[in-house]
Amino acid sequence: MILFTISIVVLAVILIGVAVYAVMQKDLLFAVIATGIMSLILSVLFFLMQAPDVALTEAAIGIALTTIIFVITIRNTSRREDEVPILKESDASEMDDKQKAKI
Amino acid sequence: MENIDFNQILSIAIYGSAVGLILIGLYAVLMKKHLTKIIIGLSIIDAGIHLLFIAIGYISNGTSPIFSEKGISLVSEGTKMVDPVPQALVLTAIVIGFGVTAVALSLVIRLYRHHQTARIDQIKTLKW
Amino acid sequence: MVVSPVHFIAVPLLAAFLMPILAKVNKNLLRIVPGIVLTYLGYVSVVLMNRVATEGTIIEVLAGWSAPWGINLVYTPFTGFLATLMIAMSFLIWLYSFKFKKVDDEPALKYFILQLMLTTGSVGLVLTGDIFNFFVFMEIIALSSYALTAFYRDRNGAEAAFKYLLIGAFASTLFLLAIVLLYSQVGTLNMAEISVRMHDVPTSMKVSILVLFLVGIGIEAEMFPLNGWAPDAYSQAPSPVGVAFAALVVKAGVYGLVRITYTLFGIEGSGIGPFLIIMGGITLVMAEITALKQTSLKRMLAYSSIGQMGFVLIAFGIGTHEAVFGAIFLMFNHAIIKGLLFMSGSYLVYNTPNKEIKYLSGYGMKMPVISLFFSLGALAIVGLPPFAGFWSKLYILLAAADGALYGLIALILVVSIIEIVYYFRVVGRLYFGKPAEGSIMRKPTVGGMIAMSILAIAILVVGFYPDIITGYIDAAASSILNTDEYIKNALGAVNELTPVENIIQ
Amino acid sequence: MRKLLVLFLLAVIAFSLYKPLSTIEFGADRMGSIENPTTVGAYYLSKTPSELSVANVITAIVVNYRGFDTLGEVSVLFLAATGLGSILYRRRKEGEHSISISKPSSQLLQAGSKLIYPAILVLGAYVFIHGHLTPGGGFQGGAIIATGILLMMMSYKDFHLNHTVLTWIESLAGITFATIGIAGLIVGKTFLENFMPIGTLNDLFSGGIIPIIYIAVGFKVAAELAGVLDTLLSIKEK
Repeated sequence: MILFTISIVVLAVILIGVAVYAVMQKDLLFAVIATGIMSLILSVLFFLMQAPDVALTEAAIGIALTTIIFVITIRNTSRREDEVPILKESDASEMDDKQKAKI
Repeated sequence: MENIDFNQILSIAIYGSAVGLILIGLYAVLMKKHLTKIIIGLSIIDAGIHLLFIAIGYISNGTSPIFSEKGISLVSEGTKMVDPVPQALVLTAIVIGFGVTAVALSLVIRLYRHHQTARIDQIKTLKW
Repeated sequence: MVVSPVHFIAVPLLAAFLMPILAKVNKNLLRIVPGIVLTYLGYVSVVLMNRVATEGTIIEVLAGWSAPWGINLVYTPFTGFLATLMIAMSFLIWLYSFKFKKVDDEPALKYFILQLMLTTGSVGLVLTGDIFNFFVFMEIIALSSYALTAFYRDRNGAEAAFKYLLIGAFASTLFLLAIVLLYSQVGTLNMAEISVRMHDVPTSMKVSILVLFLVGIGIEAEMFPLNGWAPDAYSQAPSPVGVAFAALVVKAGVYGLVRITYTLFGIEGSGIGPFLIIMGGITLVMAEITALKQTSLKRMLAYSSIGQMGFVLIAFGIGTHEAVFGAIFLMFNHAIIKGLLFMSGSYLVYNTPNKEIKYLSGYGMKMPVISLFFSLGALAIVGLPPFAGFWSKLYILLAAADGALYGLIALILVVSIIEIVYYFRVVGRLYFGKPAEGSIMRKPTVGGMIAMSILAIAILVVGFYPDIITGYIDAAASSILNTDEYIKNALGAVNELTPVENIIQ
Repeated sequence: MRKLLVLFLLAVIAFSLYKPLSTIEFGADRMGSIENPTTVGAYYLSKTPSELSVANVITAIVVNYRGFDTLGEVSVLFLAATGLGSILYRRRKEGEHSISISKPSSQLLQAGSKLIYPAILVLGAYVFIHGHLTPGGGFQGGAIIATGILLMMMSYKDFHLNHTVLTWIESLAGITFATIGIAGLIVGKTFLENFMPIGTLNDLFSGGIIPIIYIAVGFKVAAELAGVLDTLLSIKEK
């Protein structure tokens, strides 16, 4: 019981820490990896709480697949949260004035 | 050591982290400007709710709801199994959440194609 | 095999899974299959509507486990009426979009699958008697609507879809949270069973669950602070999808709101009624005033649609038999009239920049039939006699008068005047504006003309002889108001397994 | 300003969640007894071994008691794959090809992936074939197979999935699921009801239609997830 409680408390603390890191991190790739770690911890917690099926699902879908589709998205969009838009010639004409003023 | 209420500690840790995840995710959804970050926030909220649901189904010293070779007799001997319903529902919810995340991310890619940016404050061309 | 409510879900799903293969055999099968499926479902609807009128509520047990152990489908006069309406509207949408895309284009495959799934999701949501199953169908509706909103490959479509997705995903998360809290209290997921066990739930918990549910389903029902998605989605989605939003998605949302407030929580003496009236009133006023300011036709129609849902919420909030009767009548009217307005309106603005109203001058001469349809719809929706919209508004006003809610009557009348102003602005421009030069008209397709004619005839027939529909609506209103009967029917066979007094504390 | 407002909102939500949650005791038995079930969970635990002969109660719930949910869930994934294709669809222009410009992966990675790829597939198949006996099932097994395919897609740039085969697998698996459900209606039982002998508990061939449905779900999920990954990975890089 003591071991169970300690491990759950430690995992819960790490869970919150990782989630905060994922939200605060400006580099999205690191943020996504943090969410992957969050899923990993979640999966362990599910296992500890006698839910092996859910743990397996979270492991296969949450850790592997969700992370990878996030990574693919970041590869196809921008990596920094505070990115500066890259403008192509063709798009420049379609910008509104506010956006033009920013650059 | 005897008078430590383990259940109290556990409930604070589990419920606290579940609610914490929900709040952190909400913060990201409401405050962050980058589309990918907002989707990350949504999946953090989802994670919190899944954790909460599993915790609600958990029974102290319970076993997982799978009958082993001599499993059937375990029931009558008084060993408890945890509630299987939340687990089945969370399994469904995780898969559905993946579907929603995939569609959301594909829309992010689409928006990036059109605007060359994924920041919400720079692509609001539609009126509210 | 006897027809039963599960055909509404199993058959279209089977067809949707089959369609990718069929597309490889012959592309033309793609647009024919949904029509066949919907025709069959229309037949099922007719059979079941007759059966429900003579024998009462039909309960379909799934997987051999009767409620509350398994999932069941509950075909009451109310849910049956809505399901029939949705199937009929889906069939008309299918006719309207028959030539929507060239079938050798790959997205055509996806379009027809997504539309079919949208119908399945809406009908399934209405028929299911299980709260988690309800959530699953909500997600089916949501995902197909996101994809359909972003169907055109322009930037605005993607943006509208993303906005819809953010609000929708957020809402469904809250809905799931509500289910979690509810399950912890009642230990069951069947709606009838929940309703029985709800009495023992502490009030603070009840309030939290109710708020979460209302936010979760209020999105689809276009309730006030949560309807930011609607104007963009309506105006950016392909026009058949706009019709589908008005006729299927919103109806499913309102149904969910009503089922949750009426059956799960009980409308009497819980303060939910006044709350619905206030939310409906705010929704109505905000939407109609915003509609007045719109310059784009589709956005104007979208705000008008939100306003109508405000009316429906008010009527359901009053909660008397007469009010509920008016509300269901209005749901029916809104489906057929908004359907006609969207279909004809999208032909009118097909070639105008930004779908703006100001370019529509003199279209009454250029597109006489379409303009006539649009004007008919406009006359009907503002509630002028002798069209269909008149009766529903009349019943709601009478119900408000019965409850001595004179402020509400004044509000409805003022709002009606606003409605008349903005609809007649368009109609006036159609007929009395100076024709602009050189605009190319879009020739309506045969399917589109048939669909619009059917809707126009329906509006006229219901306007002149409301009796042909009031019988069904009356039965529907009685069935939604009678929670005890719902519980008795849904749980009927298994009551010896769940003694009500044996509820966990 | 906005930050303050949001933090205030979060505090309100935290408080309104704290109150109801404080009434739910952690680890308490809310199910009632197995012998006289008052909640659905206890009922499932009491009925599953005798009436369905399925060792894993979660599988019994997912595939049988709430099998209708699973049909909906599979449709959600199907919709996600369809919607993704529709959202990201782009007409191929002349002279445009989808070969990505990133550099090829190392020899070590390629050899390693080739080695463990069959093992992952076998593991996935094992997980969904034994879904009614051990933890796991169609969704988990399908997802595992999809990760195996993903590994190959990432280490071999010219590893391409055959879309026709994928479509056929996906459609046939979905049709199997729906047809088994309708078969229940045809033999005079209810939709998705078990109509096959249930066998003995903990046997591979037990549980009636449950393993068949879960295997179909496994194939469908694997094909759908692989389709999603393939659509996303074949986006032309900017």
